[in-house]
Amino acid sequence: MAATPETVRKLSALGAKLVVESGAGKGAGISDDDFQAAGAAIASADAAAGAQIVLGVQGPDPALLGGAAPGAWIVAGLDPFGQRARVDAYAAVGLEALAMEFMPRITRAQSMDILSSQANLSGYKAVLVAANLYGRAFPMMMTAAGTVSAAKAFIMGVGVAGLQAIATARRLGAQVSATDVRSATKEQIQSLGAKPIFVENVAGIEGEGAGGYATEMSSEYQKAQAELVSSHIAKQDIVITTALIPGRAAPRLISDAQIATMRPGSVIYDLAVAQGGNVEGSVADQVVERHGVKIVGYANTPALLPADASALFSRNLFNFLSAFWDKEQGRPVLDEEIGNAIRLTQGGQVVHERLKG
Amino acid sequence: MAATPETVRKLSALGAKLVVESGAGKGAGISDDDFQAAGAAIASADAAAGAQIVLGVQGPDPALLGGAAPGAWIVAGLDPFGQRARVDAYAAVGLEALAMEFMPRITRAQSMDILSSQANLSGYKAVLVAANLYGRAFPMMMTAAGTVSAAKAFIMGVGVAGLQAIATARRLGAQVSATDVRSATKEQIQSLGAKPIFVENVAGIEGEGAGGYATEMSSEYQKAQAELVSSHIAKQDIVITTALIPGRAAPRLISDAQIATMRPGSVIYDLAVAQGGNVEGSVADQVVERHGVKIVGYANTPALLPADASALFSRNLFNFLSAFWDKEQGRPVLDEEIGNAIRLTQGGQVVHERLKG
Amino acid sequence: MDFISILSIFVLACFVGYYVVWSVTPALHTPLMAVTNAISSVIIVGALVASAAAGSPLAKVLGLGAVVLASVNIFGGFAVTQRMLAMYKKKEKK
Amino acid sequence: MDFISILSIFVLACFVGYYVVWSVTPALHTPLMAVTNAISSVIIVGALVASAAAGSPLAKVLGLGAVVLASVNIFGGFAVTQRMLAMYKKKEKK
Amino acid sequence: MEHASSPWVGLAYLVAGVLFIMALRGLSSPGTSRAGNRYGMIGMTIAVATTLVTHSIASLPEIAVAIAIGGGIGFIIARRIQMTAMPQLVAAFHSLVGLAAVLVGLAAYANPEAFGILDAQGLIEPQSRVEMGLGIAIGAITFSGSIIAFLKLAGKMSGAAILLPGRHVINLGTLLAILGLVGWFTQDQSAWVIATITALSFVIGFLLIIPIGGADMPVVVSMLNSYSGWAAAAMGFTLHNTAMIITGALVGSSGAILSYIMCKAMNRSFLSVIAGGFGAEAAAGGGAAKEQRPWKRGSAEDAAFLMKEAENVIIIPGYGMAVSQAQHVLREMGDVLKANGVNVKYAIHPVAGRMPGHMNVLLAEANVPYDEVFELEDIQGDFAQADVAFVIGANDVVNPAAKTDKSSPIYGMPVFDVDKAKTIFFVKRSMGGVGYSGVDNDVFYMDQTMMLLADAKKMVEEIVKALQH
Amino acid sequence: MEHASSPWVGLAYLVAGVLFIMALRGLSSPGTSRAGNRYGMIGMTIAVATTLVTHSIASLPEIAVAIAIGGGIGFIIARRIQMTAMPQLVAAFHSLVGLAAVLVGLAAYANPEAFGILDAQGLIEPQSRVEMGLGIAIGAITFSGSIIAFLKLAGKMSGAAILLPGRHVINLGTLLAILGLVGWFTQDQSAWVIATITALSFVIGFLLIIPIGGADMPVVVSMLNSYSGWAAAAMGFTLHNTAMIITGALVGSSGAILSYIMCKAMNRSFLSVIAGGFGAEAAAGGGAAKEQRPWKRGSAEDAAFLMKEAENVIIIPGYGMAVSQAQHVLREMGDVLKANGVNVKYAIHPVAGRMPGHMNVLLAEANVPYDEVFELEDIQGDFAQADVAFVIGANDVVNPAAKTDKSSPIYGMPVFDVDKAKTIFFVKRSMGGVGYSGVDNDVFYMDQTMMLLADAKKMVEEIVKALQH
Ligand SMILES: NC(=O)c1ccc[n+]([C@@H]2O[C@H](COP(=O)([O-])OP(=O)(O)OC[C@H]3O[C@@H](n4cnc5c(N)ncnc54)[C@H](OP(=O)(O)O)[C@@H]3O)[C@@H](O)[C@H]2O)c1
Ligand SMILES: NC(=O)c1ccc[n+]([C@@H]2O[C@H](COP(=O)([O-])OP(=O)(O)OC[C@H]3O[C@@H](n4cnc5c(N)ncnc54)[C@H](OP(=O)(O)O)[C@@H]3O)[C@@H](O)[C@H]2O)c1
Ligand SMILES: NC(=O)c1ccc[n+]([C@@H]2O[C@H](COP(=O)([O-])OP(=O)(O)OC[C@H]3O[C@@H](n4cnc5c(N)ncnc54)[C@H](O)[C@@H]3O)[C@@H](O)[C@H]2O)c1
Ligand SMILES: NC(=O)c1ccc[n+]([C@@H]2O[C@H](COP(=O)([O-])OP(=O)(O)OC[C@H]3O[C@@H](n4cnc5c(N)ncnc54)[C@H](O)[C@@H]3O)[C@@H](O)[C@H]2O)c1
Repeated sequence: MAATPETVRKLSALGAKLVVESGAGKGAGISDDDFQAAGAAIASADAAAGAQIVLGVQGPDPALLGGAAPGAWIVAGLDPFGQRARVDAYAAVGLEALAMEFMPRITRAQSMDILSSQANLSGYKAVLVAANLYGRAFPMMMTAAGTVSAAKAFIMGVGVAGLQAIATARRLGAQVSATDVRSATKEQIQSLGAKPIFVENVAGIEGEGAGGYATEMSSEYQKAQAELVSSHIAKQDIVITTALIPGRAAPRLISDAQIATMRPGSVIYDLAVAQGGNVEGSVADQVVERHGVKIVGYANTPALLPADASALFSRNLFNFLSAFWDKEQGRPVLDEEIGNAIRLTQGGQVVHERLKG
Repeated sequence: MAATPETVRKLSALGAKLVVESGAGKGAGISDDDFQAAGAAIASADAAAGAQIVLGVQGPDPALLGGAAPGAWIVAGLDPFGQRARVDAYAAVGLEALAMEFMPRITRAQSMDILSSQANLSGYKAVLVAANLYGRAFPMMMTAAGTVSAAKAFIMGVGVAGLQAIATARRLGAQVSATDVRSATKEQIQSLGAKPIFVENVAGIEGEGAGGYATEMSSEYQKAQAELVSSHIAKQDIVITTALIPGRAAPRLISDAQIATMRPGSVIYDLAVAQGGNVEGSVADQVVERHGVKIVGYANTPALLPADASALFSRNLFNFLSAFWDKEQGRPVLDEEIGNAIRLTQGGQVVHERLKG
Repeated sequence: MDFISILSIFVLACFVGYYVVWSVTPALHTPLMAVTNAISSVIIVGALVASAAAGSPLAKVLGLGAVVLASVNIFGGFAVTQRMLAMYKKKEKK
Repeated sequence: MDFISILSIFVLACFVGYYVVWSVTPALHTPLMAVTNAISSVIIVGALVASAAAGSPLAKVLGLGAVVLASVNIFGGFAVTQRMLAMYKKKEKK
Repeated sequence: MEHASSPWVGLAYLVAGVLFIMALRGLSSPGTSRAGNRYGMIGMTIAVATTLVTHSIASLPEIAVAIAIGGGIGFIIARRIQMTAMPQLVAAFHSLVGLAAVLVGLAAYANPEAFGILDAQGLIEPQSRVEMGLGIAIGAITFSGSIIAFLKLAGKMSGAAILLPGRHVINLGTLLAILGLVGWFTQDQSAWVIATITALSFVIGFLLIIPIGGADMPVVVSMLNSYSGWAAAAMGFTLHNTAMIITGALVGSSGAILSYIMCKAMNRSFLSVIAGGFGAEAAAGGGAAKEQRPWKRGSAEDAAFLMKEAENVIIIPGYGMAVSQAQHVLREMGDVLKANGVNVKYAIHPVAGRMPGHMNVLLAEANVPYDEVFELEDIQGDFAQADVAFVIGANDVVNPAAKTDKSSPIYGMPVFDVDKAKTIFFVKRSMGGVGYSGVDNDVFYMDQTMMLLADAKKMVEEIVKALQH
Repeated sequence: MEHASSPWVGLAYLVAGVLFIMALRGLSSPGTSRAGNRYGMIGMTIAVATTLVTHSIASLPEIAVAIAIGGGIGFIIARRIQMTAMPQLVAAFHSLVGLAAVLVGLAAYANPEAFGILDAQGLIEPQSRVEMGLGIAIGAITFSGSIIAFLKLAGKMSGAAILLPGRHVINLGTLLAILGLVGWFTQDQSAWVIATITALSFVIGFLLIIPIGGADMPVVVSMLNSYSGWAAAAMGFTLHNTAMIITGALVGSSGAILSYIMCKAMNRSFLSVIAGGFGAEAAAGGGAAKEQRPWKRGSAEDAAFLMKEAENVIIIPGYGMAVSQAQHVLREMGDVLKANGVNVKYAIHPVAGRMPGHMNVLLAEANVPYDEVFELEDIQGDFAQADVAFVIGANDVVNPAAKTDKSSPIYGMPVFDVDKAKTIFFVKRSMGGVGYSGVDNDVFYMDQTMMLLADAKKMVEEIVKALQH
């Protein structure tokens, strides 16, 4: 959901007129009436006719956008690398496509950062799903019938999703450890009361890295990491992987052989499955079992929390539009820093650096 | 699972010979090999031939027990009220049926109490399942994209399951309130950091009640309770009901009208569904939706945590057998207090007080 | 008054001074200094003796000068302390 | 030694006594009592004066008696304190 | 006296006085206590040596013998005495100081010249007469009072408060009579006056302490301690001796303060205790349980002190910890102890609390590391090595009746062997409160148990505060 | 002097001394401080009145005028002065005491008879000469030292440490010369000796304080305070006056201890500060940031004191709180404050910490009630009413550069208006450390900000300890 009644109301207050696709709010528990009450008109899917800005979660089918004003904005998570054809189609019909996932990681853009807001929910949900699939309880319980020992959870990749996964697993009483390639995350892991597991003898990425993102690691590092993980993973009951490298395939962190060393009944949740997966054998949108270990691979984990995911996503879009809203023109006007970072197409051309190269 | 490799080993140490049904451990992630390694023989389902003690989770089909020694024990959760016919059948073939759920709530029997050990797991799992079905996150999160407020969870019936549900919901960051008819639970609720919601002007059950169990309440109390719940429940996102009255149908705590006042997307988990349900419209082993509210009604919630449920259940049985084990006779011998409490049939007769009346 | 008595008094007073201040709240450091300053103007006793005595006019003048200085201190010190302490008055609830 | 000096010394010593003990750990109450007991046997000084003086044999006998009693206290008091304190010795790690 | 001697003598006495101050100072914290004791010894040596040097040493042999006898006795008693008999020993020692003060006073009366207190007429100076009279009176009160305290503490006399009828009138009358006689003494230095003062004082000391119950005896002993100081100070005035004045005042005031502190720690009214014979109902002991079995009350400071000095501390939490939500501050206590090098473990009973895993939830919430949390079988053996078992809000799970008493409702439940620990601290709100099973607990009344009666959270907060001193 | 007068005079001076003790005692805690000040006034009145009564009151008019002039000036200054100018005022006052001591000493030299210090030969008693010499010297040092301190504190002289070459030699030489002259003075009471002592002492006071940096001035003032006490005590010895001796010793020792305490609180070496001219590099101020902008360091006690007295406290946690895992003890601090009637709120910035909801997880873990936790929009308005903003481990989220400095990497982020609070406490480990965005923060250098530099958990533990005193 790219808009909720709340953001509809706020956008209207800015002076915008809104049209919402009929039935759009169903998954998140919002009815068409709610939207109308908030001031939006309801229309069928091809109602983009004449729209100056089209908001979406993912990029809408270019075919549906025929009626949009020339130069109109498409604001959504466009998956530019995965859906290159669609981007080209937007360019072809003269639309200006703005990829929200390219929002730069600068302070003032934090409130528009859909990656952060959705990754946060993914981290929480991944742990819940894993806990639900796991045949034992997470917390330690010393009871008259004997002791249930605490589940051991291991979080690989400590970005936004990983941190929230750590926090959630700790809340549920698991013994949590975590690893990453960026050295700054060590302290962050400890700041949530979990135990960092780090490659010691080979240098990782010092500090926060460029824009807070990781890069691909040296093969030496990869080898050291694999060894470390091998020895650690055999003792884990729950593993959540979140490692991503922007613009590339997700790094492979867990091999089938390593999975075989785990206790049957353990659960692995691969949050990177849509980018190729961190785990050997993980399949998008399926729970597969390998050596008695369940491997979960939902491609769109935030969608499992539809209400919050919509609320935060739509708030991101609203924050974006309102931050650049120009009262006189009655529409938003981008500045250079952010405009260049997220604009994929303009004037019939693909204009983004990373897509042209 | 009424036995795990661990308890098999311990029972063998006492001098018992054990036979395990082939494939019995599958659900809990235990293979036949594991059992064999622990010292048990593996046989097909009708292998009770000659057994002196038959352990089970639920009462086995009397047809399978043809070969058991006369006067042999059936030790399991027998559901005597629900499965009366089966009990009679045990009596008919001359078996001695021992219902573990009738274990008295006395201190020394705590380690044999299957109701406690399983209820504990139910409470934990109910919250997890509800959290998973809920479209939002439980904990409060103040983020750049806006604030996710904490889910409000309400636990009705604060026995063993209710307390664990409170603890688990609090762990996940929900705002938790709870109610019961027994006044002693007020302090117990607070001891877990949650908020007690109690009927104030009509007397409930003072203290711990007989044996720690509740009885049916006066209609005056029920009315007061319904009012209180009505005003409270409309603000709740998650409701877990656990109220039971031993030997009777579960009290009806939530009506359909009350459900209608709840926010769409809320989740109710009825842990009493097998005993008739606390919630109007809950259906055993189904998730039904009423007024946009999901009502979960798994009849056997502990089975959703097969590994721990088996471990604790089998430990209960082991504690029971070993507490009464008589070395000389090479078999357990019951004392009067506990024997009379749990023995349903003996010498071809149904002998239990509560079944005879 | 023999020297030993005086010395005893001196030594004991040092102990008292040590203990009295040992547990003072840091926020009271400045008022405390102002008060001790005022108190140390007890030197005015000597100044009075000098000013009161006949005999040496020089001593008298010196004494009177000392009286003025010490008085500034006494009045100023106590008054300023009072002002500072008034700041801590507001919350009497405890 | 005039009375005022003695009085001053007395008063100041009272203050010191007050402060010294104010913050004592409860676990040290008994040793503290034993030590103060030993110390208060300083009355032996009076006893010695009485025993040393010629003149009154009665005073001498009384004095010697007092010396014996005070000595019991002095030696007993310090020794017993030492024993008690030895209990707290074991952990020197801090 | 002094008038005849060099300033060095005065200085020596001053130094002795200062050393005594430093002795008490040292004794106020464990780290410096041994040094404090040593200062005391040095001070005493200086005082004695100075006196001997400045007085005719004709009588040296007798004096030496007297010191040897007294010192020998004192030393042997100190070596032999059992640690548990400390309180009565201290009381007994006090009685000696009191008696010594009386003897010195009488000696001064018998030989005023030696003390340099004769005036021009060859009479004792009036001021000295007052000092002498007060010194003897206080000494005598100290003596007889300490004897009673000794008898009560040693169990040779009923610890119960003995309340004579009309005691208020008697006591007040006697005290006034003593003061009156001291006044009279300034006019008439006949022997009968001083003799009557002495006799009456012995009696009043006895009367004042008799009505005080055994539980308050420690306070009384400290108060008598204070009296012995005042007696020494009075003699010091007579002798114009700095060491005696300083020491007397020091002991007098510190003793008084100490009794006050002790009263506060025990929640007793200071006035009603010292007024003893005057205070009325105050005498009902705080140390006797409703069951009339004796038990000991501890303070947060006691717990802090003993745990800080311990090697191994085992914490046994129960339902009461949960009720008072003490888990966070308990963890903090553990942290402070660990920082002090103490080995801290948590012992979790399978049925502690009111739900399976109750303690685990709360300890996890408070971030107690899982590896410090032990289940029953794993920690049962550790109690024998534990210096302190800290039972907080648990009750049934440490009740030995479960092992021994077949008729008990909890018979057959495994329980922690807390009684094997050197010291047990038991935190609960009152002696009346019981656990889930509603039965009394023998652990309360064990020798090594100290009851910490308060809300668990408050008590642990106090302990943490005390630990950080 | 006294020899001529009745014992009542001595008693009056003793009473004055005791009142001064009680004055200082009162000043050691806020509750009793006003009473303490009053004791001081009464004591001073008694001392002055006694002196006037016992001396020939021929000169009363002059004296009255002198007191009136001095008193008037003092009173007016005290009324008019700005609260922020307190430290320099106290320093200025000290200089007056020092000068008064010098004048009294010189007067005693000029008219020894009036002071009763003539011996049989009509010369000044040697002991008194030493006392007089020391009194004058200390007084002079106090005077010139305080003048420098005043100038530095008032900003009329560079606060920087001024290090003369060879100052060690010069200082030591001068001090030795003064001591030598005092010795010489016992043999030769010529005017030149006393004059030289006075002059040299003025110089050395100046030399000793000049090399001490502005940040250490409070310690210096307290030390000078102590000196003024010693000067008064020295005069007291000369006059055999109990009030002066007690007071002098009291002020002297308490001043010294106070400086010591202040040094400890500031983490400075006591020796290097008082040795001033001797201590070498110590002079590099702890109060000057690496950026050379001035900032104030606070102590846990300051924070405890001000928060206890506050109505509204807003706590702003950030990543540093998470790193040091201070959430539990922070909640405890909040509890103690609430128990003291303080209104406590937590302000959570949307991006505080390193993940969305970072602070929420930790505060929930520590059982901070949800209704005390506020998001930015809801609490922004409350800062204007807040007495204290307690920033713990946050940095970027309170940085005003986000509002004003377009070039800042955090420009455009909404931040808390902590600068609207009356007092800001800022907990972080060092002045060097920066937040995520790596930029400096103007809040550090604001007038109402006190930096609490320590690990967040340790600092809050200290504060809790201080709160419970
Ligand atoms: N774990 C389970 O699943 C479960 C379930 C049901 C029953 N039980 C039963 O519960 C009992 C558990 O034993 P336990 O040792 O944990 O607890 P307990 O025996 O019930 O004792 C609780 C103790 O805590 C004290 N207390 C209560 N509130 C307090 C407060 N605020 N501050 C300080 N002390 C407080 C009580 O004394 P005061 O009142 O004097 O303060 C009492 O001594 C066993 O008998 C067990 O059979 C357990
Ligand atoms: N919330 C999110 O999702 C998220 C994600 C990524 C980045 N960020 C960024 O993170 C920043 C968050 O701001 P913030 O105010 O929470 O933190 P911050 O600006 O990073 O500042 C942290 C402060 O804590 C201090 N500190 C660190 N460890 C400490 C310890 N053990 N004890 C005491 N102080 C300690 C540091 O100073 P010393 O080193 O001197 O102690 C520093 O001043 C923002 O810039 C935000 O954009 C947020
Ligand atoms: N300042 C801002 O505005 C802002 C906003 C949001 C996030 N951030 C920061 O950006 C950073 C990245 O966050 P993200 O969640 O988007 O990252 P991401 O989703 O791109 O990657 C997830 C994590 O995987 C890790 N990773 C990559 N390769 C790995 C490997 N081989 N092994 C182990 N781990 C590997 C990365 O280091 C990263 O921590 C974080 O530090 C976050 O705090 C900053
Ligand atoms: N001492 C022991 O050995 C021991 C062992 C286990 C449990 N217990 C105690 O036994 C008691 C019962 O535990 P349980 O979980 O088996 O109970 P249960 O499963 O029988 O019932 C669950 C809860 O529902 C409550 N309830 C019943 N009717 C209700 C109504 N109309 N409204 C609201 N609540 C209602 C009951 O009071 C009970 O708390 C608990 O107090 C538990 O602590 C004791």
